[in-house]
Amino acid sequence: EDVTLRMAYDADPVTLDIHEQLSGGTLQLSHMVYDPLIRWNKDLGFDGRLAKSWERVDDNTMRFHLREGVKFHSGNDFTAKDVVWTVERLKKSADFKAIFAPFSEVKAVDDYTVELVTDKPFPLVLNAATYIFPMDSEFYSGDTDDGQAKDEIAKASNTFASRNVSGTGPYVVTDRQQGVRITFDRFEDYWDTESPGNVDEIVLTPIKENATRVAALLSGDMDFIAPVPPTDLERIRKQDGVHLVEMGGTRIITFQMNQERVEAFKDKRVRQAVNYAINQEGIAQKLMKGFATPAAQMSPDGYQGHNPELKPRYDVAKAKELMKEAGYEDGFKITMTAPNNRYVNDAKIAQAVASMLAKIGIQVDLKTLPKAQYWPEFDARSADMMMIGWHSDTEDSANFFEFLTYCPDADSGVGQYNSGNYCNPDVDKMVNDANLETDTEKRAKMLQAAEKAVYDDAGFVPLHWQNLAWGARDGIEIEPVLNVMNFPYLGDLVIEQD
Amino acid sequence: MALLEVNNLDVRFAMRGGEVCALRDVSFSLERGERLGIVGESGAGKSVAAFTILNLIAKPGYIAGGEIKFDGTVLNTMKPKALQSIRGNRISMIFQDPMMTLNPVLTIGAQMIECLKAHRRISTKDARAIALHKLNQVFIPSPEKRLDQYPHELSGGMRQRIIIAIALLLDPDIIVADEPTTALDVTIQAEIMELLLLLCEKHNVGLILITHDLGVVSQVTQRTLVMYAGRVIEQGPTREIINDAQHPYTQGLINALPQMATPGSRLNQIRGSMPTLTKIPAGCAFNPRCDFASDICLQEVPNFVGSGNCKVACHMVDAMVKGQPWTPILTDKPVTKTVPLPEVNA
Amino acid sequence: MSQTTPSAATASATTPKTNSIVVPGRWQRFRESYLIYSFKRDWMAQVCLLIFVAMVIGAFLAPLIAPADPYDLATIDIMNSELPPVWMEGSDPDFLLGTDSQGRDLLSTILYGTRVSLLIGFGAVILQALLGVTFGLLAGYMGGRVDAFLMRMADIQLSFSTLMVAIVVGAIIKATFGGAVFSDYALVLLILIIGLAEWPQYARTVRASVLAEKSKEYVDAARVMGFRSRRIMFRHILPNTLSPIFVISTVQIANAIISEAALSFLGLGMPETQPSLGSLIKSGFDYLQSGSWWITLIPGGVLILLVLVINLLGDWLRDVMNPRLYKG
Amino acid sequence: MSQAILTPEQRLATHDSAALGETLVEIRDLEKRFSLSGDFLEQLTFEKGRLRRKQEYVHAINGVTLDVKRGEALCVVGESGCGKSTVARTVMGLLKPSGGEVCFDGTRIDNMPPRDLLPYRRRMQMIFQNPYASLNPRMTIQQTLEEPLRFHQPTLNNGEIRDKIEDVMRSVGIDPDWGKRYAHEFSGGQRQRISIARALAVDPEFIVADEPISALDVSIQAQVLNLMMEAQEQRDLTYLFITHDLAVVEHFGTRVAVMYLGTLCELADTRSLFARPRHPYTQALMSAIPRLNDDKANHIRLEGEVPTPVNLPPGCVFHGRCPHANDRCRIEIPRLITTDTGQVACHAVEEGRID
Amino acid sequence: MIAFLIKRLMHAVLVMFVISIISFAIQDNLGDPLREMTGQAVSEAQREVMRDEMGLNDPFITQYLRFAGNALQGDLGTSYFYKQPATEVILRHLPATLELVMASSLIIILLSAPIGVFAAIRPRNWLSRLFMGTSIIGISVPVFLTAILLIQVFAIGVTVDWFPSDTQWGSILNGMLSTDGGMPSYGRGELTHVAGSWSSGFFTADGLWHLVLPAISLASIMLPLFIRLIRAEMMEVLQSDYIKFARAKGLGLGRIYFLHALKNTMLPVITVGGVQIGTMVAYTILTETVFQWPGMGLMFLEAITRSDIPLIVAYLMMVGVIFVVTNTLVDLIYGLVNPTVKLAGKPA
Ligand SMILES: Nc1ncnc2c1ncn2[C@@H]1O[C@H](COP(=O)(O)OP(=O)(O)OP(=O)(O)O)[C@@H](O)[C@H]1O
Ligand SMILES: Nc1ncnc2c1ncn2[C@@H]1O[C@H](COP(=O)(O)OP(=O)(O)OP(=O)(O)O)[C@@H](O)[C@H]1O
Ligand SMILES: [Mg+2]
Ligand SMILES: [Mg+2]
Repeated sequence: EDVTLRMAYDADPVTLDIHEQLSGGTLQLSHMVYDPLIRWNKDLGFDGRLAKSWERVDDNTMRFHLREGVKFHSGNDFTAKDVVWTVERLKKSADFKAIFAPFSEVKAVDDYTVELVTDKPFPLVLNAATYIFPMDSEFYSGDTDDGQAKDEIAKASNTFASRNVSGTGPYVVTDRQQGVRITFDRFEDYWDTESPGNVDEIVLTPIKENATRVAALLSGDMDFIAPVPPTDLERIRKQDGVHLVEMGGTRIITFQMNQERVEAFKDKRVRQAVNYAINQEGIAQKLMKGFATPAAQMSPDGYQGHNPELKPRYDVAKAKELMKEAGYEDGFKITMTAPNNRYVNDAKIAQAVASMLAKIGIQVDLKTLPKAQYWPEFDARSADMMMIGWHSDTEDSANFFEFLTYCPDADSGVGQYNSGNYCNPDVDKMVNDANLETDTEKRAKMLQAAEKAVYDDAGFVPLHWQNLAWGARDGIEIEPVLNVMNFPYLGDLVIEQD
Repeated sequence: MALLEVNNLDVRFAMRGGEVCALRDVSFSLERGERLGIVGESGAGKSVAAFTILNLIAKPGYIAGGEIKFDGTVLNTMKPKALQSIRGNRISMIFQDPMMTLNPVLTIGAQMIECLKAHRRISTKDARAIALHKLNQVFIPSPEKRLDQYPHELSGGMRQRIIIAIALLLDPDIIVADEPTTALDVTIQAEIMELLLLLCEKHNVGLILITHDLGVVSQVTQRTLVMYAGRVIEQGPTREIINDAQHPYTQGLINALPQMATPGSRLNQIRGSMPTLTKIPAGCAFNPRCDFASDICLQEVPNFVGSGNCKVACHMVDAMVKGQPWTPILTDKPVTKTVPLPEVNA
Repeated sequence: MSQTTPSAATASATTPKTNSIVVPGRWQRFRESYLIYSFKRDWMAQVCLLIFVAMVIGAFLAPLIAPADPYDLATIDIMNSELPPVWMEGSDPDFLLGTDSQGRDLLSTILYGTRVSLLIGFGAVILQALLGVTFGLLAGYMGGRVDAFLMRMADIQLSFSTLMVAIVVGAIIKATFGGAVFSDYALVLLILIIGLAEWPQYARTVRASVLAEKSKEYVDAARVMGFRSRRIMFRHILPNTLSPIFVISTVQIANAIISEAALSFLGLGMPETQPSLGSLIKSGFDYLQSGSWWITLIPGGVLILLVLVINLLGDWLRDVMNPRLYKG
Repeated sequence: MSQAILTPEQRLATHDSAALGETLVEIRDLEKRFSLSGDFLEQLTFEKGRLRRKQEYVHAINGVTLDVKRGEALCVVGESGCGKSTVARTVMGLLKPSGGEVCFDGTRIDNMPPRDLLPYRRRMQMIFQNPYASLNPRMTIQQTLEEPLRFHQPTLNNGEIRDKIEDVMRSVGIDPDWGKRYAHEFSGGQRQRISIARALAVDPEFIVADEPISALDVSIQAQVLNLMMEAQEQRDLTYLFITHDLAVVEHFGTRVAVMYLGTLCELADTRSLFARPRHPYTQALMSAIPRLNDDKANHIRLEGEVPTPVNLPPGCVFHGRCPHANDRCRIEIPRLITTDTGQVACHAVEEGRID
Repeated sequence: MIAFLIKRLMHAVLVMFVISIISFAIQDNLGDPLREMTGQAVSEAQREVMRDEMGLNDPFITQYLRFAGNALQGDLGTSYFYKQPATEVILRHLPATLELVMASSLIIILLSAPIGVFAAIRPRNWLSRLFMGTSIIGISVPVFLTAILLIQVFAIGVTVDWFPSDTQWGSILNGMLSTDGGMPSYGRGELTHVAGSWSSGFFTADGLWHLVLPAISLASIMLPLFIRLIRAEMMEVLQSDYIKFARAKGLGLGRIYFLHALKNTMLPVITVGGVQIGTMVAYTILTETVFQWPGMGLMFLEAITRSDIPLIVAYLMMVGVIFVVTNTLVDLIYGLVNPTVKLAGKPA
C-alpha cells in the first residue's frame, strides 16, 4: 500500500521555477524535486549528491565529479552540460546572481566532470554549490507553443519553468493548485536507491494561521507541520501521538540604531547602554518560550565566525551608568519600527525591547507594520530603531557583515540592510580579507575578530537566533531528515509501517 | 329565541398600566333576518363588540364576563375548533378597510376557495364555480378574470364587493359589517350599502352594521344600538331613535348633523370629546358633556329605562326638556393620561 | 340656559378655573415618561444599565482605579509575563487577573482597553450619526437626484462589509498621511474608518423615517408658512426621527465595538501598545492553546459582556420606543 | 350682544360692497401631472424589438379654471382621487403646476421664487385633514404657534407675541395655559382647533382647508365647523374648502365646484346647485347622500369603473359612467358653459338633452 | 424587465468604476509588491528595474487607463503572486467561498424560519424566550471568537476536570462537558472536480464534513439576525387586518400562520435577507482566516499582505458584482413572490 505524508507548511511554493526567487520555500521545494551537487549535513559539513566527489584544483578552481546514470523526471540523462546550463541560468536570476557573481566560468571537462572557476581565491565555493540544483537543460531549452523561451525567468508572469518541472529529485510534482495544495509522487527512477526514504506520496497544504496548523496536527489531519509557533511547543510536546523536533536556528534577529537620525547613537557608550539594557534571556525564555537562542553576535554556532566568547550582557545598572557617562542621564526619545508578521513574535519582541529601554530613560515610540508596508519604511530608514532579521544565504558569517554592518555604499550595494549606518572600516576590511582566505581555520579567526569588534562597538543590538521547530505524528521519523537550514530532506524520510 | 343573543358582555384589555374595560354590560339580540345598526363615536367600542361576537378579540383583550349565544350555543366558551366551523360559515364579517382586508399576496380566487374548502368537503373546481356565482351576485364585471387577479389590481369599491362576496360565500346566518363603507366614496358607499341590503333581504341574512354615519343606519337597519364609552346607552327601532332620541347624547349626535340645521347657521355641537378608556368618569360616562347632569349622574351608572321597544340608560330622561339645544362652551380640558402609553410612530 | 354668542363664549373662556392644572416641567415629564415607567418594571434593563454604567465608569476612571498604567513601559517587566489570575496556582497577588505576554497587569490593561473600545464605539457612532443623519435627511427631504445619488452611494458602500471598507479607507488614510502616522492616531483613524464605513445604516434608517415624516401634514404646514428647507429639515423633521436614531445608535455602538475587535483581530486595528479589547484578544489568541487562556478569554468575556448589555439595552429601547426601523 | 349666525348670502351681503365679489385667487387652466416612470432608466421599455423611452403620468388636474371671490367659502367636492387636494396644494405653492397659472390678489404666484413669495405666504394659510399628523409632535403648542409669528413678523417683541398667541388660542377655545403641552395630549378635535389657531396666528386673508373635518366624529365636526364660520365672520376670511361631505357643503359653502377626474364639471352657488344639479355626475353625487329621513336609498346608479388618471379617456372624462353619453361625449372634451346658475361642462346640458 | 436588467448592468458598471478608482488610488500604499517577489539579497537598483518593467513606476493616469482598457476587455490584470490573470485566480477561489456561503445560508434558512415563526406565534413561551435570548448572545459574540471556540471544542477537544473525578457524579459531569474533538478544522477536504475551475466539496462525505464548522461559525452571526427579523416581521403581519379577516373566515391556524402570514413576512425578509446573504461573501474574510478556508476572503487578505494589487482590485470588483447580482436576484425573487411589484421597480 502507498505511504502518504500529509504535511502543512505556512505557505506553499510560489513557483515551480527554483531560480525565480531565493527563499526558504523555494529551497524546500528544490530539495524535493531536484538534487543539489552537494548538500549540507547536520554538522554543517557537505555531503555529495549529484557530485560524487570534489577537489580544489587550484586557488581559483574547484572540480566536481558527477554521478553517472542519473535520470531526470523527463527521462533525459543527467550530464555535466546540465550543470553548466544551470549555473549559467543562475547567473541570470535576479535573486541568485549575487551568490554566483564570484564565478567567472563554469566548465564541463567531460560528461561527468565540471569545474567552477573564480577570478580571486574564493572560500565559499562549496557553499555556493549547495545552490546548484542541476536542471534538465534539454527540457528547458527551446520555445513554448506561444513563442516564449522555456528558460525564461520572470517574476510577474507565468513562464514555462514556473509551471513545469523536470529535476532529478526524489519527487515528481503531480498536481498543483496554488495556495490550496501540491501533490508529489515518488520518482520511480530515482538514482539514490540507498535512500531509506519510503514515502510514496506527499500532499503539501499551506496553512498560514499558526493555531489552525497546530490544530490540524493535533486533530490528526496532518502528519507533519512546520513551523510550530513557540506558544504551542509545550502543547505538542505534551500531547500523545505527536512529537516535536527543535533545532537552534541560524536566523539572527536584531535591532539597528540609526546614527544619522539620532545624535546620541553616535556615542558608543549609548549604544552599549542600549545593549546592556536588553534582556535577551528574558525575551528568549518568556516571549519565545525557549524557542530562541539569546545572541550577542550575528553568527550562530557552527558558522565560522561564531565567537563563543561573546555573551549577552544584560545589566541595567551598567546601562544606566553608561547613559550617565554619555550625558544622557535623563534619557531621550526615539522612534522604533518593527514588522508584525515577518519574524516569530516580531511585534511582541519590539514591545518588550521598548519597555526595557524605558527603564534606562529611553522613551520609545513604537510602531509595528505588516511586512509589505514595513520594507518601504525600512528602505527609507524612517525610524530611529528598526528591526531586521537575517539569514545568511551562503550559510556563512561574511554574508551577515556584508549586508548588515558594512559601511553602506550605494554603488557596490554593500550595507544594504544597515539601517543604523554603523560604519567601522576596520571591520569591513577584516571581512574582505576573510573572503579571500581559503584556509578555513584562518578565515574563522578573522571573522570571529570581526564579530568581537562589532560587539565592542555595540554596532547594533543582537537579540537571538530564531529556533526551528517541526511537529509530526509519532511514527514519522522526521528528526534524521531535518537541519538548521530548514530544508528537510524529505526524500530520505521514513514512515514507520505497522 | 333570538338567533343571536349577547348578554352582559364585559371585555377587557390587560394593558401595562392595568386593565381597561372596552365593553361593559353590553346586551342585545338579533332575530333571524333582522338588521341591527350599532352607532357611536370613535372609541365607543363598536369594533370590539363586533370582534367579540366571533370571539376574535386578540391578546391582550379577553372576555371578562357575559355570554354570546348563537342559535342556542354559547360561543365564548366553545372549543377553538368548533368556533372555527362557525366563523365564516354561519357568521361572517366584513371589515372596514377593503384595502387592508384582503391578503395582498394571494389571488382573489385563492382567498375565496380556501374559505369554501375550510368549511365544506368540496373540490377546487366546484369551489371555483361557487365563487364565480357569488361574484356574479355582487355585480363584479368579468368575474372569471377577477379570480386570478390580486387585490391590488382592483379598486376599493370592487374589493369591498369581493369581501361581501366572501362573506356570503357559505350562506351565513349573520353578517357582521364593521364600518364597511367609511373608506369609500359617497357614490360607491351608496352602491355597496344598496347591495348589502339587497342581498341580506334576498337571502334572509341577519346584519349587524357598525357605523358612525346615522344616515346609513337610518337607511339600512331596522333597529339601532347607540354606544358611548363601552356601554350601550340607547337602543330601539331605528326610526324611533332618529326621530325621537331619548338620551342627551343621541340627541346631540343627531342635532350636530349639518342636515339638521339651517344652512350657514351655527351647528348644534356637543362640547368636549369622548373620554379615553383609561379615564372614564364615574357615574354616567357622559356626565361631563351633558347639560342635564345632576348629582346622581356623577355617582351612579344609569340603568336602562324605557317602555316598549326603546330603552335608554339615562337618569334624567324624564327631567329633560326635549329639543333644548346645547350650550356652546368651547374651552375644554386636554386629555390627561394617568398611564403613559407608548408614543406610536405610525 | 340662554344661547351665548361666540364672542361671549370666547370671553368666558378667558377666566378659566383651570389654574389648578399644573403643566409638568421637563424633568417631571421625563420622570413620568413611558421610558422611565417601563424601565422601572424591567429588571433586565436595570441590570444591563447597571453593568454598562459600571463598565463605562471603570473604563473612564481607569487612570485612577487601575493598579498599573499599561502605557508606562518602564513599569512592565517581561519576567512577569503570563502569570495566571489570583485564583490559580502560580499566581502573583499583585496581578489580580494575571498578566499578559509582556508582563502587563491584565486588569489594568482590560480597563484601559475597555476605554479604548468604548471611545471607538462612541466616537464612530457619533461620526456615523453625523454623516448618516445629514445624508439621510438630505436624501429623504430633497428626493430626486440627491436621493438617488446618496442612496446609490450607500448601496455601493453596503455591498462591502465594514471590514472591507475599513481596509480600503485605512489604506486611503495611510496614503494621505503616511503609514507611520497610522499607529500614532490609530484611535482617531479607527473612529474615522468605522464611522465612514457604517454611515449608510443611519442614512437609510433616517431616510426611511424622514420619508414617513415628510408625508405628514405638519411638514406641509411648515412649508406653507414659508420656512426654508434647512429649518424644516432640522427643526421640524429631525426631532421626529430621533427615536429610531436613538435605538439604532445602541446597536451601532455594539457593532462598532465588534468591528473594531474584528479589525484588530486581522491586525488592522489598534496597535498592541495601546490595546483595545479586540487587540487584547488578538494578542492573547496565540496563547489560548498553550494554556494561558486568561490572556484572551478574560478580555473576550469582557467584550462579549459589554456588547451584550448594549444590545440588550438596545432591544429594550426598541421595544419601548417602538420605532419601525429600516431593517437593512 | 346677541347676534345670530348669518346665512352665506347674508354674510356676503354684509361685506362692504367694494370688496364683495372681487376675485382674490384666480386659477387659470391649471394642470398638474405626476411622473410615474421614475428616472430615465426606468422609463426604458422594450417594444417591438427596439428600446424606447416611455413616460407615464398621473394626470391629476387637467385644466381647471376657478376664481375664488373675496369673502366667500368656495367648496370643492368630488370623488377620492379626483384632484381636489392637488388643486389645494398647487394653490398653496406646495406643488409646482405643470401648466396654467395661479394668481393671488392679482399677482401671479405660482412661478415666484420662494423669497418673493414670503409676503403672500402670510396672507394665505392651510388647514389639513389629519389632526394627528398636522401638528409637530416634538413641539409644544406654544412653540407651534409662536414659530410662524416670529418668522413672519420678526419685529414683534416677546410680549407682543405672547399676547397675540393668547388671543388666538382663546379665539379657538384652547386655554392659553396649555401652551406648554404637546400635541399628543390633546384630542382630535382640540388638535384641529390648534391647527386652525396656527393658521390664524399670522392673520391670513385666505385659508385653504383640505377636508378639515372628515377625520373627526360628528359631534366634533360641529365644533370645528362652527369655529371656522366664526373665524370667517370675525376676520373677513376667504375659504377654499375641500370636502366630500355634501351635507357640509350645503351648510357651509357659498359656491360649490364639483370635480371629476381632474376636471371641473360644475360650478354654481350652493343653493342653486342643491336645488338643481345640472351635470349628470353632480346629480349622481347628490342622490347618493344618505339622508336621515328617507327610508330607502334612491340614488342614481353609475355604471362602470372610475377610469384611472393615468390613461385619461378621450372626450368627456365622465362618459364611461354617464347615462346620457353619446358619441360626441366620447370624442369631444366639453367646455365650461355658463348657465343661469353657474357654469357646467357637459355636452348634454349644452345640447339641452338634459335640463 | 429589460429596462430593469439594463439598470442593474449600469449599476454594476458604476460600482466597478468607483471601486477600481479607489483601489487604484490606494495601491501605492498597500506596500511594495516587489519585496514579496524577490529574495532578501536583491539590490534596490535591481528592484527598481523590475518595477519599471512591470509598469509600476508609470504615472497614475497611465496605469489606470491601461488597467481600464484591459478591464473593458475582461482582463483585470495578472496577479503578481499567482502569475495568472486575476479573474482566473478569483474564479478558482470563488467556489470555496460560494459553497461556504451556500452551506451557511442553508443553515440560516432552515433554522431561522421555523424558529422565527415560532417565536412570533408564541412570544411568551419559554422556548421562544430561550431562542431570543440565545440569539442576542449570538449577535454579541464576534465571529472570530465563535470560530476559535468551535475549533477548540470540536476539533481539538476539551478535557474538563472541574469536578472531582473520584466521585461518580463528578466524572459523569466531567465526561459530559469534555469533548473528543476530531472534527476537521481547516481547508475543504476531499473535492470532486465539477467543471472548469469549479471543484466542489459537496459530493464527498469528507468535503461535507469539512464544511460543518466553518459553515456554523459563518452562520452564527447571521442566524440570530434572521431569527429576529423574521420574528419582528411576523409579529407585525399577525397584527394586520387580513390576518384577522382570515381568522374570521374560519381558516385553520396552520393555514393562517404558514400561508397567509408567512408569505407576507417573507417579503421584507427577502429584501433584507437577500442583501445580507450577498454581504455574507464579505463576512467570509474572518471565517476563512480562522479555518484557513481556501476561498476568496482568505485570498484577499493574503493579497493584502503581499500587496498583490491586481488581485485586490479584482477581488473588490468581484464583490461589487456579486452584490449587484444578488440584489438583482433578490429583486427578481421579490417580484415573483410579491404580486404588487412590477419589475420596473415601482409598486403598481
Ligand atoms: N388591541 C387593543 N388593545 C388595547 N385597547 C384596545 C384594543 N382594541 C381596542 N381597544 C380599545 O377599546 C376601545 C374601543 O375600541 P373600538 O375599536 O371598538 O372603537 P370603535 O368604536 O370601533 O371606534 P372607531 O370608530 O374608531 O372604529 C378603544 O378605546 C380602544 O382604545
Ligand atoms: N405626489 C404624487 N405623486 C403621484 N401621484 C399623485 C401625487 N399626489 C397625488 N397624486 C395622484 O393624483 C390624483 C389626484 O390626487 P388628489 O390627492 O388631489 O385627490 P383628492 O381628490 O384629494 O382625493 P382624496 O379625496 O382621496 O383626498 C390621484 O390619482 C393621486 O393618486
Ligand atoms: Mg372601529
Ligand atoms: Mg385629498
